[in-house]
Amino acid sequence: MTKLIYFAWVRERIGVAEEEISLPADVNDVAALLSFLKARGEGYEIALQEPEVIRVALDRVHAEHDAPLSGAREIALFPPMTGG
Amino acid sequence: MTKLIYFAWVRERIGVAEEEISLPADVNDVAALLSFLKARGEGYEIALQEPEVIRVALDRVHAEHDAPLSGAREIALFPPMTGG
Amino acid sequence: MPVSPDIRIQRGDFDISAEQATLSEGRADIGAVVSFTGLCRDENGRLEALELEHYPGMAESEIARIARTAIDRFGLVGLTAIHRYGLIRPGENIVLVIAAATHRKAAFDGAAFVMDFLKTDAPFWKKEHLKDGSDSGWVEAREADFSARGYWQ
Amino acid sequence: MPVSPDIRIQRGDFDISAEQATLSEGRADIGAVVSFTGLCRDENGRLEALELEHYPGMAESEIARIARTAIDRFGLVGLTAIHRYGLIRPGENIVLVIAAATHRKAAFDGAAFVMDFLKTDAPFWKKEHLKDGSDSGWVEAREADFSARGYWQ
Repeated sequence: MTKLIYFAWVRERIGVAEEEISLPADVNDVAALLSFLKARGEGYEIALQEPEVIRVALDRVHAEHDAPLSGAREIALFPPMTGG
Repeated sequence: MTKLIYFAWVRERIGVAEEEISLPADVNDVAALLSFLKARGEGYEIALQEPEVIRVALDRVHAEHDAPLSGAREIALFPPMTGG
Repeated sequence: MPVSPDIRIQRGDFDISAEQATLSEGRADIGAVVSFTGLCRDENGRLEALELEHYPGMAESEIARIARTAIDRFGLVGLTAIHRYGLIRPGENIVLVIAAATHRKAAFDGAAFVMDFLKTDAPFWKKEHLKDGSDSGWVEAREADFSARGYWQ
Repeated sequence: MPVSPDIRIQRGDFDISAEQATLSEGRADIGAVVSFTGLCRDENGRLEALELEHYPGMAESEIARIARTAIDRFGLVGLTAIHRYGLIRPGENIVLVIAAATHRKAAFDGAAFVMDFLKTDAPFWKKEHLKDGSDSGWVEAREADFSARGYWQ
Protein backbone atom coordinates (compact mmCIF):
# COMPACT_ATOMS: atom_id res chain seq x y z
CA MET A 1 0.00 0.00 0.00
CA THR A 2 1.15 3.51 -0.82
CA LYS A 3 0.00 6.61 1.05
CA LEU A 4 -1.09 9.42 -1.30
CA ILE A 5 -1.44 12.98 0.02
CA TYR A 6 -2.97 15.93 -1.83
CA PHE A 7 -2.61 19.65 -1.15
CA ALA A 8 -4.29 22.96 -2.10
CA TRP A 9 -6.49 22.79 -5.21
CA VAL A 10 -5.35 19.24 -6.00
CA ARG A 11 -6.86 18.20 -2.65
CA GLU A 12 -10.02 20.26 -3.20
CA ARG A 13 -10.66 18.83 -6.68
CA ILE A 14 -9.95 15.20 -5.77
CA GLY A 15 -12.08 15.63 -2.67
CA VAL A 16 -9.89 13.79 -0.16
CA ALA A 17 -6.78 14.90 1.72
CA GLU A 18 -5.11 11.49 1.71
CA GLU A 19 -5.73 7.84 0.92
CA GLU A 20 -4.00 4.46 0.83
CA ILE A 21 -3.80 2.81 -2.59
CA SER A 22 -2.35 -0.41 -3.88
CA LEU A 23 -0.51 0.57 -7.05
CA PRO A 24 -0.31 -1.86 -10.02
CA ALA A 25 3.21 -3.04 -10.82
CA ASP A 26 3.34 -1.16 -14.14
CA VAL A 27 2.79 2.19 -12.37
CA ASN A 28 6.49 2.61 -11.83
CA ASP A 29 7.25 6.29 -12.40
CA VAL A 30 5.64 9.66 -11.61
CA ALA A 31 4.11 10.15 -15.08
CA ALA A 32 2.53 6.67 -14.95
CA LEU A 33 1.15 7.41 -11.49
CA LEU A 34 -0.51 10.62 -12.71
CA SER A 35 -2.14 8.75 -15.66
CA PHE A 36 -3.29 5.97 -13.34
CA LEU A 37 -4.85 8.41 -10.84
CA LYS A 38 -6.52 10.49 -13.58
CA ALA A 39 -8.61 7.46 -14.55
CA ARG A 40 -9.93 6.96 -11.00
CA GLY A 41 -12.92 9.33 -11.28
CA GLU A 42 -14.21 12.77 -12.13
CA GLY A 43 -12.44 14.63 -9.29
CA TYR A 44 -9.10 13.07 -10.27
CA GLU A 45 -9.80 13.85 -13.94
CA ILE A 46 -10.39 17.56 -13.12
CA ALA A 47 -7.47 17.80 -10.69
CA LEU A 48 -4.97 16.20 -13.08
CA GLN A 49 -6.24 17.51 -16.44
CA GLU A 50 -2.94 19.39 -16.90
CA PRO A 51 -0.48 16.87 -15.45
CA GLU A 52 2.52 19.02 -16.46
CA VAL A 53 1.69 21.60 -13.74
CA ILE A 54 1.40 19.01 -10.96
CA ARG A 55 4.35 18.80 -8.57
CA VAL A 56 5.14 15.51 -6.91
CA ALA A 57 7.16 14.59 -3.82
CA LEU A 58 8.33 11.03 -3.11
CA ASP A 59 8.81 10.43 0.61
CA ARG A 60 8.92 14.25 1.07
CA VAL A 61 11.54 14.93 -1.60
CA HIS A 62 10.69 16.76 -4.86
CA ALA A 63 10.69 14.46 -7.92
CA GLU A 64 10.54 15.08 -11.67
CA HIS A 65 7.84 13.38 -13.76
CA ASP A 66 10.32 10.87 -15.19
CA ALA A 67 11.53 9.79 -11.75
CA PRO A 68 10.93 6.12 -10.80
CA LEU A 69 8.67 5.64 -7.78
CA SER A 70 11.30 3.33 -6.27
CA GLY A 71 8.97 1.96 -3.63
CA ALA A 72 8.13 5.35 -2.12
CA ARG A 73 5.72 4.90 0.80
CA GLU A 74 4.35 8.46 0.88
CA ILE A 75 3.64 10.27 -2.39
CA ALA A 76 2.32 13.85 -2.40
CA LEU A 77 0.67 15.71 -5.30
CA PHE A 78 0.28 19.50 -5.24
CA PRO A 79 0.26 22.68 -7.38
CA PRO A 80 3.32 24.97 -7.75
CA MET A 81 4.16 26.40 -4.33
CA THR A 82 3.28 29.93 -3.23
CA GLY A 83 4.75 30.29 0.25
CA GLY A 84 7.06 32.98 1.58
CA MET B 1 36.37 83.90 9.22
CA THR B 2 36.00 80.25 8.29
CA LYS B 3 35.32 77.47 10.78
CA LEU B 4 37.60 74.45 10.32
CA ILE B 5 36.74 71.09 11.91
CA TYR B 6 38.97 68.04 12.09
CA PHE B 7 38.05 64.41 12.75
CA ALA B 8 39.73 61.11 13.70
CA TRP B 9 43.51 61.01 13.11
CA VAL B 10 43.48 64.37 11.32
CA ARG B 11 42.16 65.90 14.57
CA GLU B 12 44.67 63.96 16.71
CA ARG B 13 47.66 64.98 14.59
CA ILE B 14 46.70 68.65 14.25
CA GLY B 15 45.95 68.71 17.96
CA VAL B 16 42.74 70.73 17.91
CA ALA B 17 39.16 69.69 17.11
CA GLU B 18 38.17 72.99 15.51
CA GLU B 19 39.34 76.54 14.94
CA GLU B 20 38.37 79.79 13.22
CA ILE B 21 40.74 80.97 10.51
CA SER B 22 40.80 83.95 8.18
CA LEU B 23 41.72 82.46 4.79
CA PRO B 24 43.82 84.50 2.31
CA ALA B 25 41.99 85.42 -0.92
CA ASP B 26 44.16 83.11 -3.05
CA VAL B 27 43.15 80.04 -1.01
CA ASN B 28 40.14 79.48 -3.23
CA ASP B 29 39.85 75.74 -3.70
CA VAL B 30 40.23 72.58 -1.60
CA ALA B 31 43.75 71.76 -2.84
CA ALA B 32 44.96 75.30 -2.06
CA LEU B 33 43.39 75.06 1.41
CA LEU B 34 45.27 71.82 2.14
CA SER B 35 48.59 73.40 1.03
CA PHE B 36 47.91 76.48 3.12
CA LEU B 37 47.08 74.46 6.24
CA LYS B 38 50.08 72.16 5.81
CA ALA B 39 52.40 75.17 6.27
CA ARG B 40 50.82 76.17 9.61
CA GLY B 41 53.00 73.96 11.82
CA GLU B 42 54.34 70.51 12.58
CA GLY B 43 50.99 68.93 13.52
CA TYR B 44 49.44 70.14 10.27
CA GLU B 45 52.49 68.98 8.34
CA ILE B 46 52.14 65.45 9.76
CA ALA B 47 48.35 65.33 9.40
CA LEU B 48 48.40 66.50 5.78
CA GLN B 49 51.61 64.85 4.53
CA GLU B 50 49.54 62.75 2.09
CA PRO B 51 46.92 65.31 1.04
CA GLU B 52 45.40 62.90 -1.53
CA VAL B 53 43.95 60.69 1.23
CA ILE B 54 42.31 63.62 3.05
CA ARG B 55 38.54 63.95 2.56
CA VAL B 56 36.95 67.40 2.75
CA ALA B 57 33.39 68.58 3.33
CA LEU B 58 32.25 72.14 2.54
CA ASP B 59 29.29 73.13 4.70
CA ARG B 60 28.69 69.42 5.40
CA VAL B 61 28.74 68.26 1.77
CA HIS B 62 31.57 66.10 0.36
CA ALA B 63 33.87 68.01 -2.03
CA GLU B 64 36.60 66.92 -4.46
CA HIS B 65 40.05 68.50 -4.20
CA ASP B 66 39.47 70.68 -7.26
CA ALA B 67 36.21 72.11 -5.87
CA PRO B 68 36.14 75.91 -5.25
CA LEU B 69 35.61 76.87 -1.61
CA SER B 70 32.79 79.21 -2.73
CA GLY B 71 32.59 81.02 0.58
CA ALA B 72 31.94 77.88 2.64
CA ARG B 73 31.60 78.82 6.33
CA GLU B 74 32.31 75.38 7.79
CA ILE B 75 35.05 73.22 6.28
CA ALA B 76 35.78 69.73 7.66
CA LEU B 77 38.92 67.62 7.07
CA PHE B 78 38.96 63.89 7.84
CA PRO B 79 40.34 60.49 6.79
CA PRO B 80 38.36 58.01 4.63
CA MET B 81 35.26 56.98 6.56
CA THR B 82 34.91 53.66 8.40
CA GLY B 83 31.37 53.65 9.77
CA GLY B 84 28.64 51.07 9.39
CA MET C 1 32.09 24.14 14.26
CA PRO C 2 29.38 23.16 11.77
CA VAL C 3 26.48 25.62 11.76
CA SER C 4 23.03 24.07 12.17
CA PRO C 5 20.03 26.07 10.92
CA ASP C 6 17.09 26.73 13.26
CA ILE C 7 13.90 25.97 11.27
CA ARG C 8 10.37 26.33 12.64
CA ILE C 9 6.93 25.95 11.06
CA GLN C 10 4.33 27.42 13.39
CA ARG C 11 0.86 28.92 13.61
CA GLY C 12 1.82 31.83 15.89
CA ASP C 13 3.77 35.03 15.29
CA PHE C 14 7.51 35.58 15.86
CA ASP C 15 9.62 38.35 17.38
CA ILE C 16 12.55 39.48 15.27
CA SER C 17 14.60 41.05 18.08
CA ALA C 18 14.24 37.92 20.21
CA GLU C 19 15.25 35.67 17.29
CA GLN C 20 18.29 37.80 16.48
CA ALA C 21 19.28 37.80 20.15
CA THR C 22 19.02 34.00 20.31
CA LEU C 23 21.08 33.65 17.14
CA SER C 24 23.92 35.89 18.35
CA GLU C 25 23.84 35.14 22.08
CA GLY C 26 27.22 34.71 23.70
CA ARG C 27 29.24 35.13 20.52
CA ALA C 28 31.26 38.02 19.13
CA ASP C 29 32.25 36.71 15.70
CA ILE C 30 29.11 38.04 13.96
CA GLY C 31 29.57 41.32 12.12
CA ALA C 32 26.41 41.38 10.02
CA VAL C 33 22.87 40.10 10.43
CA VAL C 34 20.26 40.40 7.68
CA SER C 35 16.66 39.59 8.46
CA PHE C 36 13.90 39.27 5.89
CA THR C 37 10.27 39.52 6.98
CA GLY C 38 7.46 38.69 4.54
CA LEU C 39 4.11 40.25 5.44
CA CYS C 40 0.51 39.84 4.27
CA ARG C 41 -0.60 42.78 2.06
CA ASP C 42 -4.27 43.79 1.84
CA GLU C 43 -4.20 44.01 -2.01
CA ASN C 44 -5.58 47.58 -2.04
CA GLY C 45 -8.13 46.80 0.64
CA ARG C 46 -9.68 43.76 -1.10
CA LEU C 47 -8.14 41.07 1.09
CA GLU C 48 -9.73 39.85 4.33
CA ALA C 49 -7.10 37.18 5.05
CA LEU C 50 -4.71 34.62 3.58
CA GLU C 51 -5.05 30.97 4.47
CA LEU C 52 -1.71 29.19 4.41
CA GLU C 53 -1.66 25.44 3.89
CA HIS C 54 1.56 23.44 4.22
CA TYR C 55 2.91 19.89 4.01
CA PRO C 56 3.93 19.05 7.59
CA GLY C 57 7.31 17.37 7.76
CA MET C 58 8.33 18.22 4.22
CA ALA C 59 8.01 21.99 4.88
CA GLU C 60 10.63 21.72 7.63
CA SER C 61 12.94 19.36 5.74
CA GLU C 62 12.81 21.37 2.52
CA ILE C 63 13.61 24.70 4.23
CA ALA C 64 16.37 22.97 6.22
CA ARG C 65 17.88 21.66 2.96
CA ILE C 66 17.85 25.18 1.43
CA ALA C 67 19.27 26.64 4.65
CA ARG C 68 22.17 24.15 4.77
CA THR C 69 23.01 24.95 1.13
CA ALA C 70 23.09 28.68 2.00
CA ILE C 71 25.27 28.12 5.08
CA ASP C 72 27.83 26.21 3.00
CA ARG C 73 27.74 28.49 -0.03
CA PHE C 74 28.04 31.83 1.80
CA GLY C 75 29.91 30.72 4.93
CA LEU C 76 27.10 31.81 7.24
CA VAL C 77 27.69 31.54 10.98
CA GLY C 78 23.98 31.36 11.84
CA LEU C 79 20.62 30.95 10.13
CA THR C 80 17.05 31.00 11.43
CA ALA C 81 13.90 30.51 9.30
CA ILE C 82 10.34 30.60 10.62
CA HIS C 83 7.28 30.13 8.40
CA ARG C 84 3.72 30.54 9.69
CA TYR C 85 0.62 28.64 8.54
CA GLY C 86 -3.12 29.04 9.12
CA LEU C 87 -5.15 32.24 8.80
CA ILE C 88 -3.03 35.37 8.40
CA ARG C 89 -4.50 38.89 8.15
CA PRO C 90 -3.17 41.94 6.27
CA GLY C 91 -0.26 43.56 8.11
CA GLU C 92 0.66 40.31 9.86
CA ASN C 93 3.94 38.44 9.46
CA ILE C 94 4.19 35.33 7.25
CA VAL C 95 7.85 34.39 7.12
CA LEU C 96 11.17 35.32 8.77
CA VAL C 97 14.67 34.48 7.54
CA ILE C 98 17.72 35.64 9.49
CA ALA C 99 21.26 35.15 8.16
CA ALA C 100 24.35 35.96 10.23
CA ALA C 101 27.88 36.30 8.85
CA THR C 102 31.22 37.95 9.48
CA HIS C 103 30.69 40.50 6.69
CA ARG C 104 27.57 42.03 5.18
CA LYS C 105 27.64 40.63 1.63
CA ALA C 106 27.40 37.02 2.84
CA ALA C 107 24.53 37.93 5.19
CA PHE C 108 22.58 39.71 2.42
CA ASP C 109 23.21 36.91 -0.09
CA GLY C 110 22.36 34.19 2.43
CA ALA C 111 18.97 35.67 3.36
CA ALA C 112 18.05 36.43 -0.28
CA PHE C 113 19.10 32.93 -1.43
CA VAL C 114 16.98 31.21 1.22
CA MET C 115 13.95 33.36 0.33
CA ASP C 116 14.33 32.78 -3.42
CA PHE C 117 14.42 29.00 -3.03
CA LEU C 118 11.85 28.90 -0.24
CA LYS C 119 9.38 30.65 -2.58
CA THR C 120 9.60 27.97 -5.27
CA ASP C 121 10.56 24.83 -3.32
CA ALA C 122 9.00 24.94 0.17
CA PRO C 123 5.57 23.21 0.22
CA PHE C 124 3.24 26.07 1.19
CA TRP C 125 0.13 27.30 -0.64
CA LYS C 126 -1.84 30.51 -0.16
CA LYS C 127 -5.59 30.88 -0.54
CA GLU C 128 -7.19 34.32 -0.61
CA HIS C 129 -10.33 35.23 1.35
CA LEU C 130 -11.79 38.53 0.12
CA LYS C 131 -13.61 41.22 2.10
CA ASP C 132 -16.73 40.92 -0.05
CA GLY C 133 -17.17 37.41 1.36
CA SER C 134 -16.04 35.66 -1.79
CA ASP C 135 -13.19 33.23 -2.07
CA SER C 136 -10.84 34.29 -4.85
CA GLY C 137 -9.10 30.96 -4.75
CA TRP C 138 -5.52 29.80 -4.66
CA VAL C 139 -2.72 32.28 -5.36
CA GLU C 140 -0.90 31.42 -8.58
CA ALA C 141 2.87 30.96 -8.64
CA ARG C 142 4.66 34.02 -10.04
CA GLU C 143 7.00 33.73 -13.00
CA ALA C 144 9.23 36.32 -11.25
CA ASP C 145 9.83 33.84 -8.43
CA PHE C 146 11.19 31.22 -10.82
CA SER C 147 13.48 33.73 -12.52
CA ALA C 148 14.74 35.05 -9.15
CA ARG C 149 15.94 31.53 -8.39
CA GLY C 150 17.85 31.43 -11.67
CA TYR C 151 20.15 34.22 -10.44
CA TRP C 152 21.92 31.77 -8.13
CA GLN C 153 22.60 29.08 -10.75
CA MET D 1 2.59 59.96 -0.80
CA PRO D 2 6.32 60.79 -0.74
CA VAL D 3 8.24 58.53 1.64
CA SER D 4 10.43 60.30 4.19
CA PRO D 5 13.30 58.32 5.72
CA ASP D 6 13.66 58.12 9.51
CA ILE D 7 17.33 58.78 10.33
CA ARG D 8 18.81 58.79 13.84
CA ILE D 9 22.36 59.13 15.16
CA GLN D 10 22.43 58.11 18.80
CA ARG D 11 24.62 56.83 21.60
CA GLY D 12 22.15 54.20 22.85
CA ASP D 13 21.07 50.85 21.44
CA PHE D 14 18.04 50.18 19.23
CA ASP D 15 15.33 47.49 19.13
CA ILE D 16 14.72 45.96 15.70
CA SER D 17 11.22 44.63 16.38
CA ALA D 18 10.11 48.02 17.71
CA GLU D 19 11.60 49.83 14.71
CA GLN D 20 9.94 47.47 12.22
CA ALA D 21 6.62 47.86 14.06
CA THR D 22 6.90 51.67 13.89
CA LEU D 23 7.74 51.53 10.19
CA SER D 24 4.78 49.30 9.27
CA GLU D 25 2.21 50.51 11.82
CA GLY D 26 -1.30 50.98 10.47
CA ARG D 27 -0.45 50.04 6.91
CA ALA D 28 -1.03 46.91 4.84
CA ASP D 29 0.81 47.74 1.61
CA ILE D 30 4.17 46.38 2.82
CA GLY D 31 4.99 42.85 1.63
CA ALA D 32 8.70 42.72 2.43
CA VAL D 33 10.96 44.20 5.10
CA VAL D 34 14.73 43.71 5.09
CA SER D 35 16.72 44.80 8.10
CA PHE D 36 20.50 44.92 8.26
CA THR D 37 22.25 45.01 11.63
CA GLY D 38 25.97 45.68 11.85
CA LEU D 39 27.62 44.44 15.05
CA CYS D 40 30.98 44.88 16.76
CA ARG D 41 33.17 41.78 16.39
CA ASP D 42 35.85 40.92 18.97
CA GLU D 43 38.53 40.22 16.30
CA ASN D 44 39.34 36.77 17.69
CA GLY D 45 39.27 38.02 21.26
CA ARG D 46 41.75 40.89 20.79
CA LEU D 47 39.25 43.76 20.88
CA GLU D 48 38.11 45.44 24.10
CA ALA D 49 35.88 48.03 22.40
CA LEU D 50 35.40 50.25 19.36
CA GLU D 51 35.17 54.01 19.77
CA LEU D 52 32.97 55.56 17.12
CA GLU D 53 33.49 59.22 16.27
CA HIS D 54 31.09 61.08 13.97
CA TYR D 55 30.51 64.49 12.42
CA PRO D 56 27.26 65.71 14.04
CA GLY D 57 24.88 67.25 11.54
CA MET D 58 26.66 65.89 8.48
CA ALA D 59 26.23 62.26 9.63
CA GLU D 60 22.43 62.71 9.62
CA SER D 61 22.29 64.71 6.38
CA GLU D 62 24.57 62.33 4.49
CA ILE D 63 22.63 59.19 5.51
CA ALA D 64 19.36 61.00 4.70
CA ARG D 65 20.70 61.80 1.23
CA ILE D 66 21.66 58.15 0.61
CA ALA D 67 18.29 57.01 2.01
CA ARG D 68 16.29 59.33 -0.29
CA THR D 69 18.26 58.06 -3.30
CA ALA D 70 17.41 54.47 -2.31
CA ILE D 71 13.69 55.29 -1.81
CA ASP D 72 13.49 56.80 -5.31
CA ARG D 73 15.61 54.16 -7.03
CA PHE D 74 13.91 51.06 -5.58
CA GLY D 75 10.43 52.45 -4.89
CA LEU D 76 10.69 51.80 -1.16
CA VAL D 77 7.63 52.50 0.97
CA GLY D 78 9.60 52.99 4.19
CA LEU D 79 13.20 53.36 5.37
CA THR D 80 14.77 53.65 8.81
CA ALA D 81 18.50 54.05 9.53
CA ILE D 82 20.06 54.29 12.99
CA HIS D 83 23.80 54.65 13.60
CA ARG D 84 25.35 54.59 17.06
CA TYR D 85 28.42 56.49 18.25
CA GLY D 86 30.62 56.38 21.34
CA LEU D 87 32.10 53.28 22.97
CA ILE D 88 30.73 50.01 21.58
CA ARG D 89 31.76 46.58 22.89
CA PRO D 90 32.02 43.24 21.03
CA GLY D 91 28.60 41.72 20.41
CA GLU D 92 26.85 45.11 20.57
CA ASN D 93 24.93 46.72 17.72
CA ILE D 94 26.51 49.51 15.65
CA VAL D 95 24.09 50.27 12.82
CA LEU D 96 20.57 49.35 11.71
CA VAL D 97 19.04 49.85 8.25
CA ILE D 98 15.45 48.76 7.56
CA ALA D 99 13.96 48.93 4.05
CA ALA D 100 10.26 48.21 3.39
CA ALA D 101 8.76 47.53 -0.04
CA THR D 102 5.89 45.79 -1.79
CA HIS D 103 8.12 42.94 -3.03
CA ARG D 104 11.29 41.41 -1.65
CA LYS D 105 13.86 42.34 -4.32
CA ALA D 106 13.35 46.09 -3.75
CA ALA D 107 13.63 45.63 0.03
CA PHE D 108 16.89 43.63 -0.27
CA ASP D 109 18.37 46.06 -2.81
CA GLY D 110 17.31 49.12 -0.79
CA ALA D 111 18.94 47.94 2.44
CA ALA D 112 22.14 46.78 0.68
CA PHE D 113 22.41 50.04 -1.29
CA VAL D 114 22.09 52.19 1.84
CA MET D 115 24.74 50.10 3.65
CA ASP D 116 27.18 50.20 0.72
CA PHE D 117 27.03 54.01 0.46
CA LEU D 118 26.85 54.57 4.21
CA LYS D 119 30.16 52.69 4.56
CA THR D 120 32.04 55.01 2.22
CA ASP D 121 30.13 58.31 2.51
CA ALA D 122 28.73 58.72 6.03
CA PRO D 123 31.19 60.58 8.31
CA PHE D 124 31.97 58.00 11.00
CA TRP D 125 35.38 56.73 12.10
CA LYS D 126 36.25 53.71 14.22
CA LYS D 127 39.13 53.50 16.69
CA GLU D 128 40.13 50.18 18.22
CA HIS D 129 40.87 49.68 21.91
CA LEU D 130 42.59 46.35 22.52
CA LYS D 131 42.31 44.02 25.51
CA ASP D 132 46.05 44.23 26.24
CA GLY D 133 45.51 47.93 27.08
CA SER D 134 47.06 49.20 23.88
CA ASP D 135 45.38 51.40 21.35
CA SER D 136 45.70 49.89 17.90
CA GLY D 137 44.56 53.11 16.31
CA TRP D 138 42.08 54.07 13.66
CA VAL D 139 40.50 51.39 11.49
CA GLU D 140 41.57 51.75 7.86
CA ALA D 141 39.02 52.01 5.08
CA ARG D 142 38.61 48.70 3.21
CA GLU D 143 39.08 48.50 -0.53
CA ALA D 144 36.16 46.02 -0.60
CA ASP D 145 33.84 48.79 0.61
CA PHE D 146 34.73 51.02 -2.32
CA SER D 147 34.22 48.22 -4.83
CA ALA D 148 30.86 47.26 -3.25
CA ARG D 149 29.64 50.77 -4.02
CA GLY D 150 30.65 50.36 -7.65
CA TYR D 151 28.04 47.61 -8.10
CA TRP D 152 25.28 50.23 -8.08
CA GLN D 153 26.81 52.51 -10.70
